[in-house]
Amino acid sequence: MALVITEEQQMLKTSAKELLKEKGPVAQLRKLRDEKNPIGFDENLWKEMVEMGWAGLTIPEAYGGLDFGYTGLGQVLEETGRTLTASPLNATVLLCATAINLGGNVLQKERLLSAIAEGQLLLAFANDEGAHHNPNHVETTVTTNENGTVLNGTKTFVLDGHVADQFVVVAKSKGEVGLFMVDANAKGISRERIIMMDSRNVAIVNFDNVLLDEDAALDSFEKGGSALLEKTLDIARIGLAAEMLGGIQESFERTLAYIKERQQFGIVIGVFQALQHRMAELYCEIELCKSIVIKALKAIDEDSSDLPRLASLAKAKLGETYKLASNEGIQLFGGIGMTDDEEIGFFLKRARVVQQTLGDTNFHLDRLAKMKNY
Amino acid sequence: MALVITEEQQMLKTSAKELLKEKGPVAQLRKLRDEKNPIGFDENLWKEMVEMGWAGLTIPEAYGGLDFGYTGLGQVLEETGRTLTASPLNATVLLCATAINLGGNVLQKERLLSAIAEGQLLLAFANDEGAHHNPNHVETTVTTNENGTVLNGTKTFVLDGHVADQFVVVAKSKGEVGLFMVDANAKGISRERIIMMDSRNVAIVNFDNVLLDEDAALDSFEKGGSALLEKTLDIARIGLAAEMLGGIQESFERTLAYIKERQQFGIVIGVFQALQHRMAELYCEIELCKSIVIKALKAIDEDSSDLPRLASLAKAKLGETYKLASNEGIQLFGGIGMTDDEEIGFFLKRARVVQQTLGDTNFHLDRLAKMKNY
Amino acid sequence: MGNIETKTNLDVFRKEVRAWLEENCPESMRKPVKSPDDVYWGGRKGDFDSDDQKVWYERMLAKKWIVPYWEEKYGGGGLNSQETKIITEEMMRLSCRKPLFSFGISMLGPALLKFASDEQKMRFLPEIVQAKIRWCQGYSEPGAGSDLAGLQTKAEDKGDHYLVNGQKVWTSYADKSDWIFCLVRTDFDVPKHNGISFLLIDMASEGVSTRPIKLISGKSPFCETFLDNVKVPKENLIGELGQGWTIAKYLLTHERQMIGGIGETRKPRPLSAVAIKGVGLTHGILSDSSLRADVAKFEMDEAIFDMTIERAIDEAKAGNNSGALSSFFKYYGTELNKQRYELMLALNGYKGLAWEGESSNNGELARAFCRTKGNSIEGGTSEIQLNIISKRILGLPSK
Amino acid sequence: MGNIETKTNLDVFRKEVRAWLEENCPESMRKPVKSPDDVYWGGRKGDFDSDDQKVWYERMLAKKWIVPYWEEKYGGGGLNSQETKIITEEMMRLSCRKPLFSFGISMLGPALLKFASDEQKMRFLPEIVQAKIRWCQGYSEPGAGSDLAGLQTKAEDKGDHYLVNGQKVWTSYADKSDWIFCLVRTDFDVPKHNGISFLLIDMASEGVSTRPIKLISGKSPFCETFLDNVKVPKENLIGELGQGWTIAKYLLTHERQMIGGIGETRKPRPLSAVAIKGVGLTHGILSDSSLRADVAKFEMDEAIFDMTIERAIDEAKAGNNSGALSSFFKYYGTELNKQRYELMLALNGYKGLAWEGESSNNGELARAFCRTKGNSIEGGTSEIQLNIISKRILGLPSK
Repeated sequence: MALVITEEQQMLKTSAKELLKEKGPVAQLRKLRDEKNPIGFDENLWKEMVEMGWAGLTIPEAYGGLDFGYTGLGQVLEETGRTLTASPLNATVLLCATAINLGGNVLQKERLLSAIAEGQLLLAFANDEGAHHNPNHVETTVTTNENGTVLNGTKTFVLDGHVADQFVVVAKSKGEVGLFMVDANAKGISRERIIMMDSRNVAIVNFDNVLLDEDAALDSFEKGGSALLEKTLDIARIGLAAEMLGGIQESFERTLAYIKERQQFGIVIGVFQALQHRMAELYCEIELCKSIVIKALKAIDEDSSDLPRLASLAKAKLGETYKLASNEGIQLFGGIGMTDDEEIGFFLKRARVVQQTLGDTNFHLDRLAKMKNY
Repeated sequence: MALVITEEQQMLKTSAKELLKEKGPVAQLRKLRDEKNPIGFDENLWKEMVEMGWAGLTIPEAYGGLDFGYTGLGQVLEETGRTLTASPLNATVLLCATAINLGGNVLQKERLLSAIAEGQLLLAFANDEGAHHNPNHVETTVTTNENGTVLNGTKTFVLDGHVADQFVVVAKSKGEVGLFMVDANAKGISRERIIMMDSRNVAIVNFDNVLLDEDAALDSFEKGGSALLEKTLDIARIGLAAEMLGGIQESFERTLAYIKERQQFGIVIGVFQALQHRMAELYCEIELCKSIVIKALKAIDEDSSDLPRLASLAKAKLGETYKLASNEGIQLFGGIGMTDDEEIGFFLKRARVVQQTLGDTNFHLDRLAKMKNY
Repeated sequence: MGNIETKTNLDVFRKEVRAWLEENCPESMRKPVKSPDDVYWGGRKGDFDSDDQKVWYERMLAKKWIVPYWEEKYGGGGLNSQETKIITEEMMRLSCRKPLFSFGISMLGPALLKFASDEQKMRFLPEIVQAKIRWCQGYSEPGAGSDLAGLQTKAEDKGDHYLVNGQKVWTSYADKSDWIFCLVRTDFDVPKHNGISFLLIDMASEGVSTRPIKLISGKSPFCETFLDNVKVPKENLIGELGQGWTIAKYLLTHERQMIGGIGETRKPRPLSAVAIKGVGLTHGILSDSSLRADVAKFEMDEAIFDMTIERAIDEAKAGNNSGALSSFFKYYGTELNKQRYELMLALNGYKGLAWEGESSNNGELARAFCRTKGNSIEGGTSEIQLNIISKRILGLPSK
Repeated sequence: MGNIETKTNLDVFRKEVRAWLEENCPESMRKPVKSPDDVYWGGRKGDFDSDDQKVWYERMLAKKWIVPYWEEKYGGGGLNSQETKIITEEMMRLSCRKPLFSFGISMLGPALLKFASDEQKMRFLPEIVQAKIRWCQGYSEPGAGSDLAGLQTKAEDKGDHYLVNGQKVWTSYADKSDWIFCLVRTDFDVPKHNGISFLLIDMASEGVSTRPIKLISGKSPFCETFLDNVKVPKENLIGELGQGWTIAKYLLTHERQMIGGIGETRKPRPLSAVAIKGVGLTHGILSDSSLRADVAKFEMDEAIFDMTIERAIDEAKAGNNSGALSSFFKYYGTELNKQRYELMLALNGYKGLAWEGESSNNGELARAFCRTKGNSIEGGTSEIQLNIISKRILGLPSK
């Protein structure tokens, strides 16, 4: 596989850039934040995204999608990273549609995937139970009692959990990890919305004896529930890395443009060699980021067995570089960068939240070390 | 305790600087190296050091020393770090005299300490048994058989082990760690000299059923052998940190002087801001180094219970900074720095060897973490 | 009087201070300060938040310990530096809050004492102690940033007064302050450092207005301050005409030490404790080995930085003065603090990322994290400090 | 001929190459190279170390695969880049050593092909392939360092020849070489980049002498080369008079890619394997948690750097060219290699620090470690590469 995108993927990227620049810029996130928007994203923009096919990019044609692949979705996510556009792409499309497509049976796919592709369904992926990403630590249970099959447990940091129509819940059934579809309006569910630093939303969701449908389990993945969870997460980590790549490049380019125009002591500060070298070093790190993101995206589409390693490399490297890029951004913008009026601070905030989402750099370095038995 | 040296300590430091500059400069180490000197240090210079009282700086007056304290010895060691002077100060005075003074009985002290103070005795401290500093991993044993009490085991990285008259050997006797005086010419001892990267010497010493004197054990430390070992090592680590401080400052000052005179593109390279900021950052680290060294040296003289923490802080921080300073030295000297003719490379080499001696930065960060139960 | 006698007297003094504080400092004034809004700042617009706050301020005022080391005629206690230190130490020991938070004491006072006329000192210093006037600082200007000397606010000589026009930015709490001490340009024809003067302006004057600046933390501790044809009496000039830069530099050195850590009294919670709570242990070792390494490295640098403050004080006592050290403390202290908060975020995981809601105390950690990013910008950026170290300490040449 | 047909032909070619190599490459020529002394360099002074070395070189020469991609008239194989790549890949697969190590092939050849006259090509290229002449590079001068264009070695026009005077430094293996390709100043009156020319000099000429430079590794791969009234025939000038800088830049780009990693064939042992062996595991985790974090971080960067080489090749194929990228590869690749050796030392502990003696293979690791420090200096320092990235890629201004 060549580590370049195809012409078609480039066209998709260009159209994403144009739409998001016009209708989903950073100013829009600021507006959603300031008006304390109860949904947390722009429903009209989401409709346009759906019309452009983004909700179904990775969904097979048989279920109403475009079957365009994750490398394509990655291009769109990269652009949402540049504009910091909040949308259901991460939770509904990247996480949940992936899980359903990998692990659902034909009926589930027919029911759910086409609704997703049409923008009729918002989903949320409920996995973590503590303050840190730790997918294998699952105390939520699915058990059978006199009423039927019930779900019990509490999930933290559920992206879009406050608006989701349904949840994909990771729970243990007879000691085995499995994924279960749960109607968000079912009896026994309570959810608390939490507005995060990056003005996105998560929810803490409590499941108290929630009765599950008979066909709730996504249990058609050949290697079992635990493998389904891991593969879903790895794909989503790579998608997030693509988003991060957009944010990193945008921060970097804004900072670069700023130091080319900002005057101090009668000259633009971009002439100072100490700043030049820091920017050049950051440039190098970004070159590495581009490589791992395209490599990992292609690996999803080629169903590579190397996916876990590539996913951890991507999330680890992009997390580290986003931190560096956003810190340099604030520092080089100086006092202006510290004000809420200037947008560079939004990237700092997104960098810290997306760093923690699905495992931070430390988590993935640890995972990489374990893969190599050390 | 004020974190400054006294006038007397300053005088000692000044006289050390003068003597070493004249008689023990880097050129002398080069000479010892090039002539493949069988001893590895200059015996005449050692005699002068002894005459100046350095061998007895930390030895009580009752045993022929000056009882001047470790803060004083630290000043001398710092100066040997500037000139990279090889001498028995590290092995004989810093390590072994300390162990004997702390753990020996009156007879042992009378016998050994005065001989050390007079420069009549060279000692070597034999502790580690593997490729990494790991003082608690001791497989060398002292056992009793029909012939008497015998020592068995192999020690690595024994500083000055090839020329020592006696060893202080760390061994287990009845499961407990203890320190034992062993005549280097006793039957059953074989030693292999190894010339290290920094042109100093260590030896691998093998003890094969070596018969010990009755009064071999240094067992008069009130808290026992394991505590004696730890305290001896902590004191020696701080002494090494003092030596490292000298090397760090010398590398830094030589590099600073060089970039003030070296011309490239028609100007001295010291005007380049990227280099200035790196030098300024290094300067800051060196300020921290000075603080921990003086703090830790004074803690020895005040018999502080905080010694283990301070020793690890000192060795960890100085190790990290010496690495940085010596790397910046080579890089900023450029091609010239890569040649054996230029002396800056000697600091690079010493930095790497002294880093490993008695525990590198990682070892001590780990120890610090364990002290705080994490 | 010999050394021993002095020491005995100081011991007696310490006992008296301790006893007095224990009796007079209300219990609630011994609790940690939660935010800058939680303390008494005085001034025309300022009021006490609680009876205890009022009692504590008034008792300390009566005792003349608001600024113990100023002369009594200025409202101080007339105490020497050893006695002052004892009061500070004993207050720290009991966790007593400062009775009055005041830029007048910490930032303007030193300039007045060194550069003002006797008349000016008598006029302004007692009002500071009496908390009648709350002061703010007007140095920075929009677009000037690190290039402080490039400031453009001008003060024209109109005979009996200066006519001031311009704009200041980053004035802390300007919206709550009564007077502002300003750097203004009084001469455009001389090299830029030389044409600057130090002027005190009553913010009740016609033409003065302020607008809060919202920071990335969501809070607004700073303002923009607009000066539009403001008439300032000539007797409000401090020092000589054109001496403003000298005065400002003198004060900036004070400020840098404050920001960099010298003068800090409250110790934050050890990071290792946060780590153990936030991440947990496996086989007695922090479960995340990268974080463990980072925390250990941070705690090393933090501990040794504290020793370096200690050493600098001892060196100063021993007469080994080194001026540009304040740049080192400012640089290293602020970079360390930023690192601390990066680690705090990493250790707290999702919990540290909440921005609103009670469970996170309205995003306390996330907002504090954002605020730390300004540490290495305000009071001279890290880059400026490194430049100063390069030039003044290391003697590296400019082009 | 369509794509499919070509691909089939290439598959056939690959099979042939593989079969031929398997049959013709002696077993000992498939072992890793231990040091630069362990390979065949050719030249007047060079000899084969072993029969296998000789057989291998001669077979490859007869097969015209010493430089497969040069035209046959120059002694090459006349093959295209796809075929050449197949030969390289198959040689790597079998771990075949290069039959001839030659700066003539890697560093001079590209310049001759692009800038030399037909006559010059016919004269010099075949001798390179035939290993008759060993070449070295004479760019750097004492004191010049990164300021290559400031060179002072002068070549005066004496009618039928140039008279060359000056001194070169960092000439690799000059003491073992036959000819040197040099940058010399032919005009002192024009801006410094413009007065430089590219000259080939027979080192057997009167007035040429060399002296090895001992490095901190204790080895002497480089020399100083003295040029003292050396007469050089005018036909030895490559390209136009004054075109030397252009030629040198063209070659430096090649060289940077070599040093930075592109073109490297041998993969070092994974650092994690060294770590497990050197430090050991506790509960399945590397016993030293700081080192574990460092190793994981290094392996991350190393793996992604390799992917970046892969991506650059793919981008180039797709026509997305970016010229200054060679500076990125040179900078990042050399810094990574230095890091690798820092970690190797840390992981090997005392064992890695020995300088002499058999057990350490005469200090192999310690000396290699020392040698890596030069990576970020030779071929343009890291600082120069960062300058180039700043200016050419990022478009940051000079003063």
